[in-house]
Parts: sequence; structure tokens; C-alpha cells
Amino acid sequence: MSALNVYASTPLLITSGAAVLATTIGLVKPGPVRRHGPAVLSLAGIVAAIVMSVILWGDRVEAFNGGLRADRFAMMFNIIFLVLAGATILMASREPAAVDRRGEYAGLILIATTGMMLVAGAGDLISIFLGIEILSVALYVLCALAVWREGSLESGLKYLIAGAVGGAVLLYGLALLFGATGSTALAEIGPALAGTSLVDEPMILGAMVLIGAGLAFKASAAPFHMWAPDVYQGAPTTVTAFMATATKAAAFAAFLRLFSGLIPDMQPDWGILLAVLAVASIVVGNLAALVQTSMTRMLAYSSVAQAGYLLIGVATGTLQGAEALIYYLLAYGVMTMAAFAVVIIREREVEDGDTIASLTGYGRARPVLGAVLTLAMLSLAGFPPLSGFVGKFMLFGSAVESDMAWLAVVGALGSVVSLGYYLRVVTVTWLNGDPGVPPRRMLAVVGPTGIVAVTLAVAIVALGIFAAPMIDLSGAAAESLIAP
Amino acid sequence: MMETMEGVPLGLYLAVSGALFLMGLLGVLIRRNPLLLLLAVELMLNSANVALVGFSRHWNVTDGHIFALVVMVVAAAEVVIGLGLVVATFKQRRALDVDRMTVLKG
Amino acid sequence: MPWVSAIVLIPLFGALSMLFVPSGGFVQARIHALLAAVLTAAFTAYVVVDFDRGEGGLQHIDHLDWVESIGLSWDVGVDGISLWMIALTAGLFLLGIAVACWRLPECGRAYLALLLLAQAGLMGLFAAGDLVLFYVFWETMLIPFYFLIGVWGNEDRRAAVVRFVVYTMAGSLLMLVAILGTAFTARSITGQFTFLIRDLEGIPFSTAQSVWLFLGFAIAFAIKLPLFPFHGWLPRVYAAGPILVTALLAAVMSKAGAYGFMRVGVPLFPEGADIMAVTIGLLALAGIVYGSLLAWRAPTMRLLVAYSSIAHLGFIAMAIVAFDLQASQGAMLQMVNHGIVVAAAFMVVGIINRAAPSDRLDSIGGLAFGAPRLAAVFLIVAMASLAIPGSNSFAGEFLLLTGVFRHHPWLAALATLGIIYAAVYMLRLYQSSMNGPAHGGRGKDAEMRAVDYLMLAPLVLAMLVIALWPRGIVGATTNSLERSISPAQVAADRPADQIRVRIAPNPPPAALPLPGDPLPEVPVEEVPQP
Amino acid sequence: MIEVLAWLVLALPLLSCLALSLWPGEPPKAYTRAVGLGLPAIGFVLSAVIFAVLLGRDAGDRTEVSTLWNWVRSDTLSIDLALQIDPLSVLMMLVVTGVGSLIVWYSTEYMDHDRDYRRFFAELGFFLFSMLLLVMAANFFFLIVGWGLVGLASYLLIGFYYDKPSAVAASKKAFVINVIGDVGMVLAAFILVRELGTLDYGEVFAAAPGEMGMGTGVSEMVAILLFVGAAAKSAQIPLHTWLPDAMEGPTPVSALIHAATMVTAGVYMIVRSNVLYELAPYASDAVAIVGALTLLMAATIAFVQEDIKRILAWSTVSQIGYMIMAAGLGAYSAGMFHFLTHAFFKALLFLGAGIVIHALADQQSIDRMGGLKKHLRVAYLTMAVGCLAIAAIPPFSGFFSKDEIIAYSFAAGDLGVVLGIVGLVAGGLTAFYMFRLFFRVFHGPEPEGGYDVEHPHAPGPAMTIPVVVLAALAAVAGFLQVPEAWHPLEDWLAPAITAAPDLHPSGAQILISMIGGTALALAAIWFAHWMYVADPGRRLRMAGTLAGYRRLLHDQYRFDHAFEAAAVQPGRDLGDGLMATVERGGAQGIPTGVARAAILAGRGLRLAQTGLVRTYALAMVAGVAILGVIAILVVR
Amino acid sequence: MGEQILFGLASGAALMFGALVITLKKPFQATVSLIGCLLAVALLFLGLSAPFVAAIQVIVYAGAIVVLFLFVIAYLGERPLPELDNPLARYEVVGWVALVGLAGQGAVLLATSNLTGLWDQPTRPDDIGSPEAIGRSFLDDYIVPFEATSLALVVAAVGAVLLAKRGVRAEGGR
Repeated sequence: MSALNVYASTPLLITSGAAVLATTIGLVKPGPVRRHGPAVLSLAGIVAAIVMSVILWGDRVEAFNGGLRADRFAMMFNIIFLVLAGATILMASREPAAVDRRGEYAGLILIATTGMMLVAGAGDLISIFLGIEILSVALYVLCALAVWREGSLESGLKYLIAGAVGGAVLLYGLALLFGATGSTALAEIGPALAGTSLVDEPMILGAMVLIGAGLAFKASAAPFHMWAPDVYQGAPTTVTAFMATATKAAAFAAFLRLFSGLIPDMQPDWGILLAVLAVASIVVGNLAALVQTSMTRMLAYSSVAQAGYLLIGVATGTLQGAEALIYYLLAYGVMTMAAFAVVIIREREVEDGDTIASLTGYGRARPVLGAVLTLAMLSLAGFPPLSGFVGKFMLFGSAVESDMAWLAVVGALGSVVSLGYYLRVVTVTWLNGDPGVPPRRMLAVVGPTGIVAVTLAVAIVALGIFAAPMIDLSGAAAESLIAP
Repeated sequence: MMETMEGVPLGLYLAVSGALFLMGLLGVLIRRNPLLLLLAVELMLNSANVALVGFSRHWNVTDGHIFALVVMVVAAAEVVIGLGLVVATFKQRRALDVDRMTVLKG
Repeated sequence: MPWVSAIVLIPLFGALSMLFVPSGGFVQARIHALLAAVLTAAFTAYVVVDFDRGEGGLQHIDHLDWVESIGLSWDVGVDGISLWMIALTAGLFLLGIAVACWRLPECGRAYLALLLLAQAGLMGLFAAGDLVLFYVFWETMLIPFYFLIGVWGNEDRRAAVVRFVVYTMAGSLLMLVAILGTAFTARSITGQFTFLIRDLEGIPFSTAQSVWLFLGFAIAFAIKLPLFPFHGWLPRVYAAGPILVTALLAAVMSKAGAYGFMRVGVPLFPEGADIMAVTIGLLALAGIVYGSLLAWRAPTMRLLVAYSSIAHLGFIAMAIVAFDLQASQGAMLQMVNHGIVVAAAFMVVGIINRAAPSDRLDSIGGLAFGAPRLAAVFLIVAMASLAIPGSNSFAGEFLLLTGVFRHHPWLAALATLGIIYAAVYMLRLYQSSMNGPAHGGRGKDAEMRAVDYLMLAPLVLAMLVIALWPRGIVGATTNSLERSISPAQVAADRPADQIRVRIAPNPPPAALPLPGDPLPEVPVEEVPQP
Repeated sequence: MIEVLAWLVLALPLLSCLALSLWPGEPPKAYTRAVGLGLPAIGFVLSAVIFAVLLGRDAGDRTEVSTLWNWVRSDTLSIDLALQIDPLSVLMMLVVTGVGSLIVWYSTEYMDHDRDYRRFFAELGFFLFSMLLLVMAANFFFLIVGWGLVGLASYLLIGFYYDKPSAVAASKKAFVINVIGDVGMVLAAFILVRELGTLDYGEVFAAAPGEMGMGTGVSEMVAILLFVGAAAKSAQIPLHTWLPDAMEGPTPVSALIHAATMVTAGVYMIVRSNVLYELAPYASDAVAIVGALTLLMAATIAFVQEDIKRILAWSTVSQIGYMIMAAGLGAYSAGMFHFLTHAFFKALLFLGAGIVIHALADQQSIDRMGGLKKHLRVAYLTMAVGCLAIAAIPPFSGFFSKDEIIAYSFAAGDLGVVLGIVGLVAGGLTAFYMFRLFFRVFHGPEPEGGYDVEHPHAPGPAMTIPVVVLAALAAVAGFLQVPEAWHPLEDWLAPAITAAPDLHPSGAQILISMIGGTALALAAIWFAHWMYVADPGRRLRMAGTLAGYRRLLHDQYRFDHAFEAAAVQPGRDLGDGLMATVERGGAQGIPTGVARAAILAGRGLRLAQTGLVRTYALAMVAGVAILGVIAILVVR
Repeated sequence: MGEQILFGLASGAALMFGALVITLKKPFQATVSLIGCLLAVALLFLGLSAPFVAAIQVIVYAGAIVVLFLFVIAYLGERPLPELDNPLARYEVVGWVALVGLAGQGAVLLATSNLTGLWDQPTRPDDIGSPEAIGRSFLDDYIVPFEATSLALVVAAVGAVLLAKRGVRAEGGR
């Protein structure tokens, strides 16, 4: 009880409190309070949590005897999660699945966010597992939120079954890691493993294989990705957006904590495992995305491929890799979220808004949203000077620096393939035929979602052109992870 | 207090644990009823618990026990949600067969 | 005064300013675009006039750290190689934008904005002194061209642009890896991490490093050039784009590949370049013959010019890997020439298309009677294109081939086949449309109009001026090209009297090489202290 | 002073071209005439002044180089935009501007009813400029530039009637073959740059003997490659086929470009490069042999031609063969002498033919002619002079020049003797086909059904006077060089021809050539008379003899077929083949294929995505297992 | 000696019941088998000196969670699935190979592990399994997971309510 230090856990406390409050306020009599209360409350909570995370930046405190870390790494990820959660809640203002259950929706998103923050700040294996499970369970529910839709329920159930298996694999891996070292606290595992290598102890090797697989599942890296397209497509699109960005970030937070942060010295041993996963993801994700007709499925496969790029940052096991990964996670989150925002708007406009074909001529009907989508696609494809480029540049750079240039080559070739589908969206948006919506509202951005979309688009550009501050922050976060 | 005692070595527990884990995996692969799938997942979680508790005794720490308890809570939460989904699905489709849940594919 | 930055940024701001032009404000849009283009041209003119011909390195450098922590910087400047590329870009885009303003297509604001963006991209590419910046512009310029062709092109445009972008990116993403590889490898040798081209010159990479890194760059350049057999994207794109865009694309963007070889590939990786030189030379030769034969048999006018472009760029590629000052200067001159000539050729084809029922060569003929002025201009363009002695192109090709001939006589001798074929296919183009009995369209429709003079008259004038005084262009390139090729000359064991300068690594290699990374011999005694 | 004049001479025709072509719309004919004729005529006057100035100087002091500006400097190579005024170029200038002006004058009437009056004179001006650049250039580079530009001018003028497909085809053929020649020259220039580092005449000729050496491969190569250019331009085997087709151009063009000036540029070039040729004995011999073969071949082909201009064209080919042969044998001044006289009499013949054609409303077939003597008196007389001159009947100019070549040949060793005999025989052939033409056009019966026009009309003064002037020159120009008497031309040219071997035909050789040549010519003329005049029906009766050979002659020894089969059609086939295979299948196909493969792979992955959650679990299990295997195999 | 007998019996039972769980096709029977398996595992926990965990296993796991299963089964009724072609038939080999591979890897792992005392007689542990020890540990080192479990339970509660609600699609939703 010596170092309880509740102060350091304020972001989590705020979000979980906000979650409970938002859920509760969603239960009041129907009316404006019920309609807007949850969103306002949760946004307030998110802002407060962000503020606290910023205040805690650099303090390097630990709460609860090291059970929760408030280092820069955790704070950085907190901010990423919170920003994405805020965007999601804003976009969900007209989410059909959230109608009449806004409180629960916001609450679950916030709880999932809390779970993610727990993962990022975890000081022991138990918290990591628990955080991942909390966010997963919350997402199972969110996926199935549109219970009247077959697809939504199906996605929830599929996610649950696959997720349970993935969770069990992860759990077993954590158990082996604990078994090999005798402790679940990260602070003790590290020293316990110092000087050994995976070659010496097969149990650690097994642990890392299982942990890698379990986390790869959460990060939707091939071959553990197969749930992702179905779930992304079936789930309400706002949830998908959140899943595709924040969950992935959480998985990579765990990756970084458990690999780069915990056993960087053993990178020569586990680097190849993650590299294999990265290659598989890049290949599978990009190829499968080529033939999709649904935007969400396409983005799902794209997220598989992006997971591959992100894995490069882990596989290097270096500070630079972590730095690149953290930066790219933010960039990836922003651009994917922006793409989803446009899809969400389109879905509300037309019945089949999820299909790529429905975007035909969208650029002429709604130039601003078309531009947002274009920026998102180009950035995902890695066109300079957008943030996606800077991220890939850093990731490839870290690979080259770690003598894994072949990984960068694979990434580069994958990016070429990815152009096939990213550009298709752009082509359809601008280059093809008649717009479905008359071009009356040239500059219209539709509601909060539109505002989110435009803001994110600005961020895509700004993070690219004015990348320096963000990169410095990522670097500081990575430093607190690897060389505290 | 590190005296040895008459007992079963950790390795055997791990072997049992591993066998249970694989059984769970096998169950997930061969069952079509989502309820049975959930049961198989419970097997896997239990196998992990055996390993955790076994390791805990091996290293003489409580961590494993704590972990196992947390796993139980998580399992409970998962089961609750899982069963909720199963019931909702049943209400919608009147059938419980994961092999027929193929609205989403490709 | 940051002249070069201004040259890059003015078109960019011009493009962005279109956002603030109200829809329907076409006059305003025209003013913005023209102003940007004219200002760019004026600044370029200043830089050309102010250029110090005695200096080989970069001049008018503007340096600003972009993302310091990962070594990115805004670093632009001009040297003798980029000077003329920038001038070419400024001139052609000024004309192009003027033409576009004169006859604004639908969605005119976007069109002008994209043209300006393309100009900014090209300017940045040619001015970049930093490898990453080079890459940034290399990629960025694809996007405006993608839209320009994709939105305003003909029926085949969508498939063509996607192929174009994907194909080009295939090379350039590998180049990105190579850029990273260069910087990190250089760091392991010198201890300094930089993407600045001038600081990466003269670094003693090992042979294997040099070859691999060179290849990484070379594929991107070869695709852009395009070097046979990497030209698969070109014919369809040239055939699909709106004619003005195709003209600009063929005139300026295809030079990016050659420029890359001269500015980056050869000077940074002399050993790799030397080892690959014969291969590239042979591919260039193959491209010359291949492009010529296909141009001869091409069914449509645009394809004919497109394939002729492959042949012409083959000459340039061949010259670049000869590592001969004269060849390089010829190549440089030829890059400018080809830019002017091919732009004019495409514009002429566009004029003919105006009267013709289709782009097919046999769809129209005998225009000379109704359109004598077009016939005259076309003749000049055709002659310049087939490099008749006395034309500007002949000046370029002569210099270039004499240079190549010094080192690879057979390569140069066989390359002259391209000159003969050029006569065949260019006359085919000229005669089938201009001569013979009139059919397929009224000559009057194809006669030169004021808007056509706007573009073609300056181009023809430029051809004549260069034909009369190529030294004006060649003279400015001497020192920069010497800098560019001399390391490769060293690598190729050329006689000492041919090597004019020696490039010292900057900074000198670290005293202690990293373990397991044997440091190649550094010719210390030959290196003059900077 | 003469530098400025020289630049003026060069600039005036260009000015004329520009002044005509830049005039908006169709200018008045008077203006066109004044500019088109006036400026070249002034050029001739200035050339004459230069000639006079040089004449006033010592022989060693007659070479001047005038640089306008440094055209390019790259590495060690520096090329100036410079003119060289020396006896050789002045001679050429005089002929080009002189004969040129006469022909332009002639054209003012000849082209009067053509629709593109202005264009014709503009293009003629351009030709004169190019030709002058060719002969006045002070280095090989601008020689090549002029070389290329005269090709362009020739192309334009051959294709003057551009709506006529045959003219278009002929112009293209001429151009492409000339480009082949250009490439030969360019390659020679490459070697010169590589070996000597310069292209200046002075420097090349000074350095070549020392740097390249006598009879070395390099020297031979340079000479051969230069000769490729000469062969293309001067219609020597095997690059001669364009010249007969070039008769599609207006007749004055044929006279000026394809008879008097441009086609003899090859001779000029060889003479100019005499130093290089003297370094290359084998190449020189090859040149001479090619010249002789061409001479013989063209003369025989001329036998069977029915088109008056084509006869003259083959005759030109043949006559240039004489000059090339002479140059190859080292008799440079003899070659130049024949060039000079040939310029006069061949221009005369073409212009005379032009009068006939003009009178018969553009009828060119000699089958549709005959008995024109009484209609076209001036033409008849002047053509007679021309024919006698080309047939080498004393005292007309051809007699002196041709016999000088033959005599020099006899003096030039064993090869020379053989070639001299060829020359003699060919002289006889020449006399025959020329008088065949002459008799069939002017004597004999009128064609069946009468002429194409009611009354062949006599030409006006603008056409008559130049013809008469040329006839006078063709008659007397031979006296410039009289064997064993005086040789002012040779002396004049001596400063330019520094390396000429000392050939001195003996008196016997001169006599043999003179008497033999004249006798053969007279016999041939008699034979022609016997065949075409004495009994006009005889040629029809004899039409069946030697049918096979005649067909070969009609096919012009099948050079065209050979080219078509050996180079053109394979090129087309190769192009089509490449388009179908490498382009569609490879360059375009492979990227497409890769893209298709990627999409197929994507479809495969899509199929694997069955929607069955158990599949996904299976993939995970398999994934873990594979990772485990990798861990065991790779990490261990 | 007692532990060995306990282990023998419990592990045998656990494996047997586990096998039944995945082979029995009727959900009710399978669930009952799971209870047996869980109880056997609880015995294993006892053998591992973890009485508290064992107790929780019996009370919470077997007693509460599995009962939930039984409720649901009762609610849904027993409906044997119609026999269909196994859509995974063509992947069956892959599955078996993967499972056998995993088993083999597990065996290799156990066989080659250098973990000290893996195959030795166990050392007697301290008092780590008692409620007191666990409580102290929970509130001392593991308060974060302890608190966080509440979140998991909140999610479960909220989620269950949400999923049970009949689909409401009012308020302008499509």
C-alpha cells in the first residue's frame, strides 16, 4: 500500500466513471437529455482524460505498486485511444444501432477505451490480459448492437467465438511466460529474462509464439485476421471504425510492451516470428482487398495489410521501430477513421452506401467529402507528404536500420498492390460517371460526422507536413518504453 | 521452507493442461453449435488456469492464483455475452449452427 | 531571397488559391493560374540569369529542417543539371496554362489547380537537394497527373491512369527503400545521418552496397524514363490523356527518370552504376530499336509519338551510362530538346485530332492544302523530332552519341539505327496526315488558330534558338555534370585525363569502421581537402 | 571583307526563303519573283566578287575561315559556326548560285500556273541556303548540317505536289535514303572526334595523317563511312534508287537539285576530304569501283526508260559515277571539272526537257513525243548542244571533262585501266541513250493521235534565256582544261586539294581516251540514228530482242525489290511481330498479368474466407502451429 | 503420495470429461460433462495447494457459469442439428496436422525445457493459496486487475441487457 498513487490512474478513473454515468444518463426519460446527454458526458470525460494524460506526460509515475504505469508510452496511447473514441462517439450521433441506447453505446465505447488504456499502462501480465478482454467483451456487444440485422448479430457471435479462442491462446502464452519467469509483473519479468535467450528456454519461445499469435489476432494480422472482414462488415460502421483503429492500437500497445519493451535484447530470436506475421499480413491483406466490393470489407483487409506494416515496427525491436510504430498508429487511426467517416455518411444517404460502387461520382456531388476520402486513401497508400507516407517512411527506415531491409521491400511491394484498391476508390469517386446525389450542397459536410471527417482530413495533411512534433512525442513515448 | 515434498512434478500438470487446451481447440474445430463452442472455450481457459496455478506453486508466488481468478471473471463475462448472443441469434434465426452463419463472407 | 523555394511554392500556392475562387469565377481562376505561372517563370528566369556557370554544386540553396529527428529537410537549389529542367518546366507550364486558360475545359478551376500542382511537383522534384524531398515530389506529382488524365482524358483513361500510377509506384516505393538504405549505409560508413544528396556524394560504399542501392534507384528511374522493357504504362497513358496534359507529361515528367540517374543514381553509386552501365546501355539500345519499330507500325498518331518517345529517351539513357562529359551534356541538351519537341508534337497531333474523325493514322490525310501553316509548323516539329542535321535534336544527339562512341563504339553505331527509323516513322506521321489526297476531315478545321500559335510558336522558336546556339544550354551544365560523372569515371577506370574533378566524401569517413563492415579503400591521396 | 560577303552569300537565299514564307497570305507574284530570284542572284554576284578577290591573291593565301560564334563546346570537342572560303568552296558557290539563279529565273515562268508559287521559291531559297552551307562549312559538323538540310529541301521539292501519292512516296524514299547517308557521315564524324577530337577541316586534315595513319582500319573506316554519305547523296550503288523517283518533283528542281548541285555534293565531299581518302587506299579503290559500276549500271538502265526525266535522271546517276570514280582514283580536279561541266549540260538538258514538258502540258513520256524539232526550235538547238556535250563530242565541254577522267584513270594503275575502259564503254552507252532521247523527242514521227495539246507552245523569255546561257556554257566550258595545254581549274583548286597523288596521264593515254571516246560516241550516235530516225519502225520490230535483259533493266536491276525484301518488309514484320508479342505479351502483358495474378490470388483468398467461423479458428490453429514450427526451425 | 493419487484420478477425470464435452452432441450432456471436468480441475487445484481457487472454481465456475449454460439450454430447448455435409471437410487434414503439430510442439517444449525443477518433486510452497494470502495479494499488488474486473462485469451486465432487449429501431434510425 506504500505507493498507491491514485493520481496516476486518473485517466482510467475518469473514463470508467464517465462510462457509468453515460450509461446511466441514457436511461432517463426520452428527451433531449437522453438523446444528447451520453455523448456530451462521454466527450467531456474524454476531454478530461486527455487533459489528465497530458498533465501526466513526463511524470513517469507508477500507480498501485507498479500495477499501472503512467509513463509517456501509456499517456501517448491514452491520447490516441481517447481521440479515436471521441471521434467515434461524435460519429455515432446518428448511428441507427445506437438509437434508444445511446447511453449504453457511449458507455461501452468508453469501457472499451478504458480497457485499451489499461493495456497500454499495464504493469503486469494480468492487467494486459484483462484490458484486452474488457475491450473485447465490450466490442462483442457493440458489434451485435444492431440486433435486428442478421449481419450484426452474426458478426458479434463470430467475433466472440474467434475472440475467445484468440484470448485463450494469448492467455496460455501469458501463462507460459509467467511460468518461465515466476512473475507476472513486467518489472520483474524483464530482469528475470536478462541474459537468457529464447534459444535457452523453449518455454519462453512457446510463450512468445502464443502471445504473438494472440495479439496478432487482436491486431488482425494474418493468418489470425479472418474474423476481421466479416466482423467489420457486419458491425455498425461506427463500431467498425473504432475497432479498426483503436483496437489495433491497443493490440500494438501490448505488442510493444511485451516484445520491444520487455525483451528487446532477444529481438534476433523473436524478430523473425513477427516478421513472418508482417509479411503474411501484407501479402494477404493487400491481395484480398483487391477484389472487395464493400468499402468496409476493403478497409478491413486494408487494416490487415496495415497491421503488417505496423508489425515491422515491432519486429525490429528497436527504439526507432517503436517510435515509427507509435507515429504510424496515430496516422493510421486518423486516416482510417476519416475513410470510415465518409462511408458512414454515405451509408446514411443511400441503401447500399457500404459498396464501393455507391461512391460513384461522389466527388462531384460532395467535393469536400470526396476530398476527405481521397486524402484518406492516398495517405493509406503512402503518398507523400501525407501522414501515411511519413509513417511508412519511418517504419521502413527502422526496418532498414535493423538490417531487415527485405521487410521494407516486402512492405514497398505490398504498398504497390495496395494502390490497386485505394486508387480504385479514388477513381470511382472522381473519375466515374453520374453522381447519385445532385450536386446542390457542394460544400455540405453532414453533421458531426462530417465535421469529424474534415477534421481528420486536416489532421492527415497536418501530421504529414508538420510531422516533427508528433514524431518527437512518439520518440519520447518509445524511449519511455525501451530505455526508461 | 523450500523442502521438497512428495508430489507430482509440474511437468505432468503442464501435460494435462496442454492436453485440455488442445481438446478445447479441437472442440472449437469440430462443433457446430455455438453453445458447444463456448463450452470448448471454457475448456481452454481452464487448461490455462491449471498451468497458472501449477506455475504459481512452482515459483511459490500467488500471481498465478490471482491470474486464474481474473480468468474466471473474464470467462464469466464472456459466457454471459456469448449466451446473450446465442439467444439473440436463436430468436432471429431459429437455428443454432455456426455453419449457417455465412451472411458475411468473401 | 529564397528564389528556388519560391519557384516550387508559387505554383503550389496558386493551386491552393483556387480553393478560394468562387465556383463560376472563371476569370478569377484564370488570373490566379496565369499569375502563378508567370511569376514562376519570372523567378526561373532570374535563377537562370543569375546562375553561376563556374560552380558545379547546388546554388541558391534554401535549407529548412522539416522533421529533424528523422533527418527530413526542405532543401532545394539548382545546379547545372536541374537548371534547365526547371526552366523547361517553367516554360512549358506557362505555355500550357496559358493554353488551358484560353480554352478552359469543364471544371476549369480544378483543371488549372491540378496543372499548377503538377508544376509544383515537378519543380520540387528538380530542385530537391534532399533524397526524401526528391521522393516526396516524385510521388506527389503523380497525383495531379492522375486526376488530369483520369478526369479529362478519353474513354480508356481510368484503366490507363491506374496502370500508370501503380507501375510508377512499383519502382518508386523500391526507391524509397533504397533511399533509406543509402542513408543508413552511409551512416555506418561516415557516422553521419543525412539525406542530403550533396552530403551523400563520394561516400565509399562497398561494391555490393553500391550495386544494390543503385538498382533500387535505377528501377524507379527506368520505369519513369521509361527504359525498355519498363515502358508498359506509357503508350496507354499517352493515348488516354487530354492532349495538353499528355504533352506536358511526355515533355517534362519523362525527364524525371533521366534526371534521377544524373543527379542521384550515377553520382552517388558510381560503382553500381559502372557495373550496371552495359546492361542499361543495351536496354537503351533495345529501347531505341524497339520504340522505333513500334512507332513505325503504330496505328494511331498518339501511339506513334509515344513510342517515338521511348526511342528518344533510349538515346538519353545510353548517354547517361557512358560516363562521358560530352555524352552527358548531349543527354542534358537532348532532355530539353525532347521536352520541347515532344510537347510540340503532341500539340500538333491534338490539332489534327480536331479535324480528324479518330486518332488513327489512316483516318485523315491531305491536310496540307487546307492547313498550310499547320503543315509548316508540323514539318519543323517532325524534322526536329527525327533530328535532321541542323535541328536542335541533332545537336543533342550528335553530342550524346559522340560521347557514347568514345567508350562504346558499337552501342553508338547501332543506336544510329534509331535515327534512320526516326525518319521513317516521323515521315509516316507527317505524310499520312498532311500529304496525299485529302480525306477524313477538312483541312480548314486543322489550320493553326491563335491558341495553337500560343503554344507552338514559342516552342518552334525555342527549337530554332537551341539549334543555333546550343552552347547556351550546354555551357551551364559543364561543372555540374563533371561532378556528377567523375566518380563513375573513376569507378570505370577511365584514363586520368578524362576525369576532371574528384569528389571527397563530406564529411570524411569515420575513423573507425563498424565491426563486420569492412571499409572500402578511400583514395585519400587523390582527395583535395575541402 | 570577303568574310562578310561569304556570310551574305549564305544568308541571302535564307533571307529569300524567310521573306517569302513569312509573308502573310499569298504574296503578289511580282514580289515572289523579285525576292525569289533577286536575292540568289545577288548571291551569285557576291560569289563572283569573292572569286575575283581570291583570284587576286597568292595561291597559298586563298583560304579563309570565318567564325560567327562558338556553336558548342563540350569536353574536348569544340564546334564553331564557321565558314571556310577557299578555291574549292568558291567554285561550288559560283556553280550553286550561278546555275541556281538561272534555274530560279527559268522557274518564274515554268511554275507560273502552279498553285503554290510562293512555296516553290521559298523552298528553292531554302535549298540554296542549305547547299551553300554544305559547301561553305568550315568543319565536318556543318557539312553534315548542310548535308541534312539539302536532304530536307530535296524532300520538300520532290514532294512539291504533295497530293500526288507517287510524289509523296518518292519524297519519303529520297529522305530516308539520305538519312542513311547522313548516318554514315555522322558515324565518320564520331570516329574523327574519337581519334582527333576535332571536326575542323584544317585541324582534321593536319592531324589525320599523323594520328590515324596511312591505310589503318580507322582511316579506311572513316573513308568508307563518309562515302556512305556520298553514295546516298550522289545516288551511287546501292543507295541510288531514290534519284529516278525524285523526278516526281517539278522539272527545275530536277535540274537544280537532282542534276546540277545537290547530287554532286558527294563528289565535293570526297574532294574536300581528299586527305582522308588518300589515307585510305582500299576505301578509295572501293569508291572508284562503286563509281564505275554505277556508271555502267545507270547507263544501261537509261536505255529502256520512256520518261524523259527518268532518262535524264539515270544519266545523272551515271555521270556522277564518272565523278566518283575520278575522285576515288585520286583525280580530284578531274572530278570537279566534270562536276562543273555536268552542272551546265545536265541543267541545260533538264531545262530543255522542261520546255518540252511544259509545251506538251506536263507530258513526260517520250512515247507521246516526236518531231518536236519544228515546234520548239530553241529547245531543239540547246538540247542538241547538251546532248553533244554529254556524249563527249569535241569541242563541247563533256568531251574535255570526261576524257580527262578517262585519261587520269589510265594513269592510275591497273585498277585505273580497267575502270578507264569501263568509262570509255559507258561513254558510248551515254551517247546512245542520250541520242535515243534526242531523236525520239525531236525527230521521227509525231506520236499516234497527235500531241496532248493542240500546238506545243514555245517558251517565253524567262525560260529561254537561262537555257541559252547554259547551252553556251555547256558548249565552251570544256576549254577551262585542255590536256597538255592549260589547266587553270586544277591550279585554282590546288590549295584545297593538298593530298592529290601526282597523276600525269601520258600523251598516249590522253589520245586513246580522246579518240576512243569520240569514236565510240559517234558510233553510238549513228546507231541511235539508224534505229530511231532512219527507220522509225525498227525499234518496234526490235522490241522483242533481249526480252529478259530488258525486263531486268525495266526493273532497274531489282534494287528496289531487294531493299523492300531485305530491309523494309522485314522491318515492318518485325514491328508488327514485336507489337503482337513483346508489347502486348511482355511490356504490356506482364504488368497486366501480374495484376491479374494478384486479383486471382485475391479471389482465392476470398474463397478461403468462407464465412464459417470454424474456418477462421482453423486458420488460427494452423497459424500457431506454423509459427511454432518456424520458431523451432529458424530460431533454434 | 496423496497428491499423486489425487492427480491421477483428477487428471484422468478431467481429460475424460473434457473429451466428452467436445464429443457429445447434445448440449445438455456436454454441459454436464463440463461440470465434471471443472470439478476435476478443482481437484487438481487442491492438489496444487490452491484451495481458494479450487473453491471458487466449484462455486463460481461450476456452480454459476455452467448453470447459466443450463438455463439457456433449457430456454432454447434441445434441438439436435440436422446432419449437414461438413463444409470444413476439405480442411480436415489441415486441422489434424495442425493439432498434432501443436501437440508435438508442446511435447518438445516440455521435453526440452530447462526450467529448473520441472520434472522434480515439487517444493512445498508457502501459504500462497489461502484466501488471506490471495486477498492480501489482490489488494496489494493486484489492485488494478481487481478493480478492472469490475469493468468486465459491468460490460457483461450492460451487454446482456442490451442483447436481451428486443430490437428497437425508433428515433429516425433506418
